[in-house]
Amino acid sequence: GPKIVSGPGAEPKCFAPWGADTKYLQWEKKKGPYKVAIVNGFVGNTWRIQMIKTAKAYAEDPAVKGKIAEFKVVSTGTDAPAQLGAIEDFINQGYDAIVTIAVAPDGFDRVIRLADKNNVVLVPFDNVLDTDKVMQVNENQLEMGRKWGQFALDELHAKGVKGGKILEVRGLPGNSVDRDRSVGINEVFKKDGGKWEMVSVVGNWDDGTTQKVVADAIAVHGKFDAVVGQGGSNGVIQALKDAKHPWVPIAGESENGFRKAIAEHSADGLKGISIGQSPGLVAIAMKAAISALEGNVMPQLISVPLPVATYKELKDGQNYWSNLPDNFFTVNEFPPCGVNISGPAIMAQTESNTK
Amino acid sequence: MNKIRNALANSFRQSRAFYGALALLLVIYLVYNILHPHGFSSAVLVQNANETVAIAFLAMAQTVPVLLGGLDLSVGAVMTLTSCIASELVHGSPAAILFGMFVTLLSGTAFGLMNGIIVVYGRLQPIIVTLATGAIAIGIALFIRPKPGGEIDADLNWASTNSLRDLVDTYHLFDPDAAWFAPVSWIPVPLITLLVVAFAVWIPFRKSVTGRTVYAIGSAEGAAYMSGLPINRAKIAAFALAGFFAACGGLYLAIQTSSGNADVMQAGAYTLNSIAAVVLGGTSLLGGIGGAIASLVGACILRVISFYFRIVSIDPLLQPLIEGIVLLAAVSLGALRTLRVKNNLDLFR
Amino acid sequence: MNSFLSSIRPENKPIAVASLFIVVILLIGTGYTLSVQGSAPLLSPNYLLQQLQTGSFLGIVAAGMMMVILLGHIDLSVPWTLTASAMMAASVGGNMALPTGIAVGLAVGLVNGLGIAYLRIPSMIFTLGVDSVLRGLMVAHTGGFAPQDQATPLMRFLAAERLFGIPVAIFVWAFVSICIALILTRTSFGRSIYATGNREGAAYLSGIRTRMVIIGAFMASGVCAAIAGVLLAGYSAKAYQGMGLPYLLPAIAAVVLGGTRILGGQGRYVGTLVGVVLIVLLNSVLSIMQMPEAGRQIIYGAVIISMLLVYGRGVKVAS
Amino acid sequence: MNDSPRAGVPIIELRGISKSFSGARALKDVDFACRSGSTHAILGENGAGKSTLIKIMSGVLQPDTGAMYLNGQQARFRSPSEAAKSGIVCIFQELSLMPDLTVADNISISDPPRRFGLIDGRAQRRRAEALLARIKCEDVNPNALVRDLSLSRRQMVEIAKALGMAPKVLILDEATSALTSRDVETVYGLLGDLKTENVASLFISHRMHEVERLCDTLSVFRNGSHVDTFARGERSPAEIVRLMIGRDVEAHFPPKPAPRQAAPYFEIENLSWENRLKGVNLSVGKGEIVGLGGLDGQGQKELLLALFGVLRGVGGQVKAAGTTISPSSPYAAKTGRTRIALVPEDRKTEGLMLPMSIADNLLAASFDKVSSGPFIDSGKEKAAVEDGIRKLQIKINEATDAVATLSGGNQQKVVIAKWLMTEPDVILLNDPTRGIDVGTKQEIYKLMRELADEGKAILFYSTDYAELVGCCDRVAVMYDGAITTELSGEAINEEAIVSASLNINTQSAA
Ligand SMILES: Nc1ncnc2c1ncn2[C@@H]1O[C@H](COP(=O)(O)OP(=O)(O)OP(=O)(O)O)[C@@H](O)[C@H]1O
Ligand SMILES: Nc1ncnc2c1ncn2[C@@H]1O[C@H](COP(=O)(O)OP(=O)(O)OP(=O)(O)O)[C@@H](O)[C@H]1O
Ligand SMILES: O[C@@H]1[C@@H](O)[C@H](O)OC[C@H]1O
Ligand SMILES: [Mg+2]
Ligand SMILES: [Mg+2]
Repeated sequence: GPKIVSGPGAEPKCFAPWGADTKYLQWEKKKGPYKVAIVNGFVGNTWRIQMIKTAKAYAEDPAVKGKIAEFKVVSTGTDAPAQLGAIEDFINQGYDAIVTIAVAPDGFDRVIRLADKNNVVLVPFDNVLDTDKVMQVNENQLEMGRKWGQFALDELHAKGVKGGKILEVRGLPGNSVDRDRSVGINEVFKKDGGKWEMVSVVGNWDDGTTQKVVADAIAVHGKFDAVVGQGGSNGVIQALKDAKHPWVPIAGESENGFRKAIAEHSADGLKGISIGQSPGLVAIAMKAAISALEGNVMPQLISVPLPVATYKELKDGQNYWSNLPDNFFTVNEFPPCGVNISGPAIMAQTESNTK
Repeated sequence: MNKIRNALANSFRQSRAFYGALALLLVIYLVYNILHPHGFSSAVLVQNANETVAIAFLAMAQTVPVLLGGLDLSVGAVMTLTSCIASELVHGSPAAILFGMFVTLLSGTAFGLMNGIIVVYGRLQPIIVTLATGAIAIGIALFIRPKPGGEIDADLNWASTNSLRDLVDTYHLFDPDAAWFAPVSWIPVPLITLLVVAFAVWIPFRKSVTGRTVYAIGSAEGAAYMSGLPINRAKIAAFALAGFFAACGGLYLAIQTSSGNADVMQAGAYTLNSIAAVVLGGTSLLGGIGGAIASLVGACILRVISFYFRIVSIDPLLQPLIEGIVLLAAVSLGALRTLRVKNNLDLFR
Repeated sequence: MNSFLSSIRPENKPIAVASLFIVVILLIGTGYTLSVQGSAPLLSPNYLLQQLQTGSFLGIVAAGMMMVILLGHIDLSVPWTLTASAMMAASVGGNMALPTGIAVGLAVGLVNGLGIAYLRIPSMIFTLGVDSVLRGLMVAHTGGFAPQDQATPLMRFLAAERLFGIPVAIFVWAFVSICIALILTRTSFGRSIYATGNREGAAYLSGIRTRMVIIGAFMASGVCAAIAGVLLAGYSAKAYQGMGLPYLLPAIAAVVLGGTRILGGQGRYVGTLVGVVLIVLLNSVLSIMQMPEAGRQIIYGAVIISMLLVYGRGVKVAS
Repeated sequence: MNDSPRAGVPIIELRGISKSFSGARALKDVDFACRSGSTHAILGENGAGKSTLIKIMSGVLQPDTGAMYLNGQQARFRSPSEAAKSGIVCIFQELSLMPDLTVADNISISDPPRRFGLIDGRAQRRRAEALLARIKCEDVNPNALVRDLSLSRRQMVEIAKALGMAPKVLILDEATSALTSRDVETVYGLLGDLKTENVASLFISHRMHEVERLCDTLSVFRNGSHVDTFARGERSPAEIVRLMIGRDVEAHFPPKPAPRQAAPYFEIENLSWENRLKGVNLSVGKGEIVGLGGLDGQGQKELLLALFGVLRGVGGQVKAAGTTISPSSPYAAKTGRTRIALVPEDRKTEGLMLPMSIADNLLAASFDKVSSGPFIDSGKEKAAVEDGIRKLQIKINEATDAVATLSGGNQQKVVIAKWLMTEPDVILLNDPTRGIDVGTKQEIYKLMRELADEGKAILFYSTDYAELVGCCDRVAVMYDGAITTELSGEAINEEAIVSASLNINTQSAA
C-alpha cells in the first residue's frame, strides 16, 4: 500500500488537495505502461454515458496513450457484489490502477485491503467512499449545496423576499453525493433566519422523474419562491413551463438545456445558477492514478473546483450551446490538468447524421 | 449394477435441464479460467465465490416458492432488509456478533413466515402478496438505514471473504501453513459457506415430509390435499425457508460490504435475477420440478457470464446489450424441449 | 358495509371495494390538507384532472398489461418497451415519430409473443430477457449516436395540452380504454383470451388459435407501453432512460387490485381502471403528505395486502 | 331407512347428512351405513350426490348438518389425512397423484418410510415394488414419473397408494373407469381379498356389469337422497335403473340401421406417428358410426389426435371426399373444407374451461360463427347458446353459471354441444361416456345415431365393449398401433371384440 508522506504533491494546480489537513500518499514507483480499468456502477443516465466516452477519449489522448498498456471499462449496475467482484478480478488480473464510481459510500474495505496488498492504485471519484484509506477525486458536494442555497437566497433577498416556500429536488436516495448536497442547501436556509418552508421531492437525478414530481408539487402547493435542485434540472424547467408557473430563481446542475433556459429567460425572472458535477472527473481520476503509479506524491483527497455559472456568466458557444441538444453536461474540460475533451465534442459530434 | 445404471438413466432423463445447466456451467467456467491471466488460482476462485454468494442464496430462496408453483417477489427486498439489520448488529464481542447474526437470520425467516401465513390464511396468490410485502420490507430497510453505512466486524469481513487459510490466520486457530492443512487451505470460505448451508439445510428439507409436500403441491395441489398432505404447513415452511435463504444472502452481503444499504433498485434487480437463475438451473416455474442445488448452478451461470466482460474486450456501451442477448439465449435453451415435442398437447402441461 | 359487500356479485366485489377505497383516500388526503394547509386541493377539479393526466400513462400501460395477465402471463418488458418506443419516436422525429414509437411497441410485442407462444418460454423470464436486450439496445443507441431526444409537437400536444379544459392525455387514455374494453367483451379475440387464460389446452382443442391469441395479447401490451412511452416523452418533452421503470409494478398492482386474477382467465376492464385511479390517488396523497420513502413503501404494500384480504379469501383449490 | 341387510354395528354410518353448494342441495338428509367385510356399491345418475357423499366420509367436505359414526363412535374428519388416520381411504374420481413425483414417491406420499426423520428413498422404492406386485403391476417402474404413465397405469398406482395406507374402509369413486380389462380383473380379485380381510369397500361405478359381479350390497341415490339399499340379487337390473333415474329404460341402445355398404367418405391411409401408430388404414362413410376398440393405450387416442391435427410428424394420408386433407391444428381441422370435431378424452382439462360460464364454453369453438365483422353479436350469441342447451337437454340454472358447477354428465354434454355448433362433417369421439350415468349415456347414443342419420361420419372410441356392440355400424379393433380386425354387422359382439383386443386369434381384416 501507499506510504503516508508530507506534501506538497505533484501538479498542485491539477491535483489540488481538499484542505490544509489533507494527507499525502505515495505508492512505490512502477514501470509503465500501465494496465488501467474503470469500474462503473450503472449506465442509466446521460451523465454516465458521457463519463464513459470521456474516459475512452482520454485514454486515446496522446499525452496518456503511451502510458496505458491496457484499458478496460465495465459497468456493473447497482449490484454491490458485482462491483466489488469486478475490482477484485482486475486486481487478480494484475491491473495497476482501477478507477471507480462506487455504488455505495461504504463496503470497500476488503478490496482496499487487497489493492494495498497488491500495490494497485484504487481511485474512487464522483460517488466517493466514506474513507480516507484511498486516493479519491471529487468536487466539494457540501459546498455545491451551500452555493446553490446561497445563490437562491441572495436573489430572493434582492427581490425583497424574506420568507416563503422553497422546493428542493433531491437525487437518487441513499447516495453520498445527494446527502451532502442536501445538507449544504438546508444549512444555508436554516442559518438565514427568514421564514422558509422547505418542500422536498425526489427526482432521482433524471429529467422525467424530476419533471413529474415538480409538477405534482406545484399542483399541491400552488407556487414556490425558488427551486433548488440537483441533476434533472431540465425537468424543473419543463414542469414550471407546463404549469405556467412564473419564473423564479432556480439552482441546478450543468445540463445544456438548463443553461439554455437560463440564458433565454433570465430577464423574465429565471435567475439561475448552474453548478455541475462534471463527467470529466473521470479523466482527472485516471490522470491521478497514473501519476500515483509513477511514484509521485499525491493528496489523498483531490478537490476539483466547482464549475459555477450564473445567469450573468453564460455565453453561447462557450459554456452552453443553444444549437445543441439539452441533455449533455456542459462542463467537461479541465485545462489545468490538460483534460481538453469538451462535452459537445464527444456528445454531439454525430448529431448531424442522426437528425 | 444394472439397477444403478437404470436409476442413473432415469434421473438423467428426469432432470435433463439440470444436467444441461451443470455442463454449461462447467464449460464456461473452464474457459473463463483458461482466458484469465491467473486462472485456476485460489485468488480467482475466492473472488468468484464472493461475487456469487448473495445471488446464489437468493436463487435458492426463490426456488422454494417456485417449487410450490408460486413466486416470491420479496426475496431481494428481504435480502436488503436483513443486510441493513446485520449492519446494525454484527459487530462487537464475539457473543454480540453471533447474536447479531442470529437475529438477522431470524428476522428474514420471520418475514418469510409472514409471507407464508398471508398466502395460506389469506388464500392469496404468492406473486401479488410478495409484491406488496417486498415494498414493506424495503420500507423497513429504509427506515433502519436511511443512508448506506453501518458497521460489521472487520475480522469477520476478512475471514469470511477469503480462503480457509486466511480464516485460520485471522482467528489464530492453528498454524495456517501446517502441511496437513495445505491440501484444503486454498478453498474459499464463501464457497464453503454456500455449500454447507445448501447441503445442510436444503437436502434434509427436500427429504422431509414437509419438503416432499412442497413438491407435491407444485405438481398438483388438489391431489396433494386429497392425499392428506400438510398443505398449509408446507406452504408456510416454504416461504419461511425462502426468507431464511434470503437472510443468508443479506447477512453475507452485509459482511462482504461491511455495511448495509437500503437500495431499492438493487433489491429489484436481485429478485429478477433470482428468477432467471432458477429457470437457468432447470426448475420449472410451474412448480413441482427442480431444486435449490439446480438454482445454485443457475446463479453461477448468470455470474460467470458477466465475468467475461472483464476478460474479453467489449465496448462498455455494448455490454448491457450482450448481457441481455446472452440471458435471452440461455433461457431460450429450454425451448429446445418444445422442438422435440411431437404431441402439441404436451406443450400445455 | 358487510351486507353491502355480500350483496354484489363476486367478480364485481374488487371493483366496489377499490372504489370505496378511492373515496377513503380522498377523504383522508383532504382531511390532512385541510388541517395542515387549510385548503383542499385534492377535491379541486383541476388538481384531479392533473392527477388523471399523469395517471393516464399508468392507465394505458395497465390496460395492455391486463391483456397478458388475463392469459396468465406477464409482461416484464414494459419498462424498456416504453422507453425504447419513446426514444425511437424522439430520435426519428417529425411526422414519423408517432408511427415509429407504435411500431417499436408492436415489434417488441411480436417478439415476446413469438417467444412465449412458439418457444413456450415462461413469459416471466422471456420478457425479462427482452427487457434487458432492449435496455442494451437503447444504451448502445444513446451512447453511440447522441440521438435527438426532444418530443415532437404532436407528442407534446397529446400529452401536455388541454382540449376543452381537459388534458388531451385523458382522451387518449379513454380511447385506449374503450378499445381494450371492446376487444375483451365483444370480439372473438377477447373471448379467446379468457378461454386461453383459463385453460390453454382446452382452448387449443376447441380450435382457438391460442398462439395467435398470445401473440395478439403481447402485441397489445407492447402497443400500450409504446403509447404510454410516446405520451410520457411528450409530457416531459423528452425521452430518457429511466422513464419506464416506475410503471411496471404499479401497473401489475393496478390490474390485480382491479380484480383480475393473476393466474389468468378472470377480470373486468373497469376493475383495472379503478385500480389505476386508486394507485394514482394513493401516490398523490402520499406525496402531498410529504411521506418519506420508507413510509410510502410500507403504506403502499400494506394497502395492497389489506385490500386483497378484504376482497375475500380466494376459493379453495378445486379438488 | 336404515334397512341394511346385515346386522351388527356398521363400521361407518352417516345420519341426517345434508350438503349444499351455493344454494344447490347436493345431499338431502342422507342416512347411510356400510359394514366391514362388505363390498358396497353406490349407484346413481350423474349429480346424484355420490361423490359428495364419499367426500364427506373422507374429510374433503364438511356436511352442513348431520353426523358421522365410526364403529358407533361419533367422528368428524376435517381433512382427508384425518380420515386416512382412522382407516378411511379414498380413491377419488379425479385422480389424486402428483404427476411430477415418481411412482414410489406417490405411493408413500402421505406417510413415507423415514430414517433419522428423513425420507428413506430405498425403503420407499421397496414398498412401492411390493404394493405394485400385489396388484400385478410389476411393469410399472417405481422410479418413473407419474406424468409418463398412461391413464390406466395411473389408476393402478392410485390403487397401490390406497392399499399402502392399510384401509379399513376403501372407497373407489369410479376408480376403474379407465382400466384395461386385465386390470379390472386384478381389481376384482383384490376386492375379494380385502373382503376376507374384513375391509369394507365402497364402490362407485356407472358400469352395471361390474357392480353386479363385485358387490354384495347396493345403495341407490337419486337427486341427493338415499333411495334404497339392498343385497345383490334382490332386485333386477331394470328395477335398479328405475330406482336410479326414476323411470323405465327400455332399449339401451337406439336401433341400428340395416348393415349396408356406406361409400367411403373419410379415408385414413397408412397413418403413422412415432412408434404409436403403425400404418392405420380405416375409412368411415357418411352416416356411419365406426367404433374403435381394443385395450386402452393401443393408439386409439393418438389416432384421433392425429386426425384432429394435434400431433406433429404424422405420416400417411387422410382423405375426405376424395381430396387429401392434413390439418395442422385443431383450428385447421375445425375450419377446413371438411370440418372435423373432437370430443377429447378428459373433459376437465381438455374439453372445458371449468371456471368460465356455460355459455362461453358452448361458444368456445364458434366465436366466429356468432360474430358480425370483428364483433360478437349478442343476439346470435344468445340464440346459439339456447339452441345448444335445448338440443342436448343440458340441465342448468343459468347459462352464466360456471360450467364447473354442472355434474359430469352435463359437462360432457356441453363439450358435445360445443362441437355440434361448428356443424362438423366428421366427429371424433374419445370415450365420451366415461363416468356418465345410464340415462345420459342413452341420450348420447341416441344423439350419435341422429347425427349419423344427418350424414355425419362418426369415429367413436370407447373402453366399454357393450357400447361398441350396441352403437356401431362397424368396429375397428386396434392392437399395438394398428388396426388388426374390422368387424361389421352380426360379427360385432363382445367376445369377438375381446379376443381381437387381446390379439388372440389372427382374424383377417374384414
Ligand atoms: N377441497 C379442497 N380441495 C383442494 N385443496 C383444498 C381443499 N380444501 C382445502 N384445500 C387446501 O388445503 C389447505 C388446508 O385447508 P383447510 O381447510 O384445512 O385449512 P385450515 O383449516 O385453515 O387449515 P389448518 O387447520 O391446518 O390451519 C388450504 O389452504 C387449501 O389450499
Ligand atoms: N364444488 C361444487 N360446487 C357446486 N356444486 C357442486 C360442487 N360439487 C358438486 N356439486 C353439485 O352437487 C351435485 C352432486 O354432485 P356429485 O359430484 O356428488 O355427483 P355424482 O353423483 O358424483 O355424479 P357423477 O356420477 O357425475 O360423478 C351436482 O349437482 C353437482 O353439480
Ligand atoms: O454525480 C451524479 C452522477 O453520479 C449521476 O450519474 O448523474 C448526476 C450527477 O449529479
Ligand atoms: Mg362423482
Ligand atoms: Mg362426475
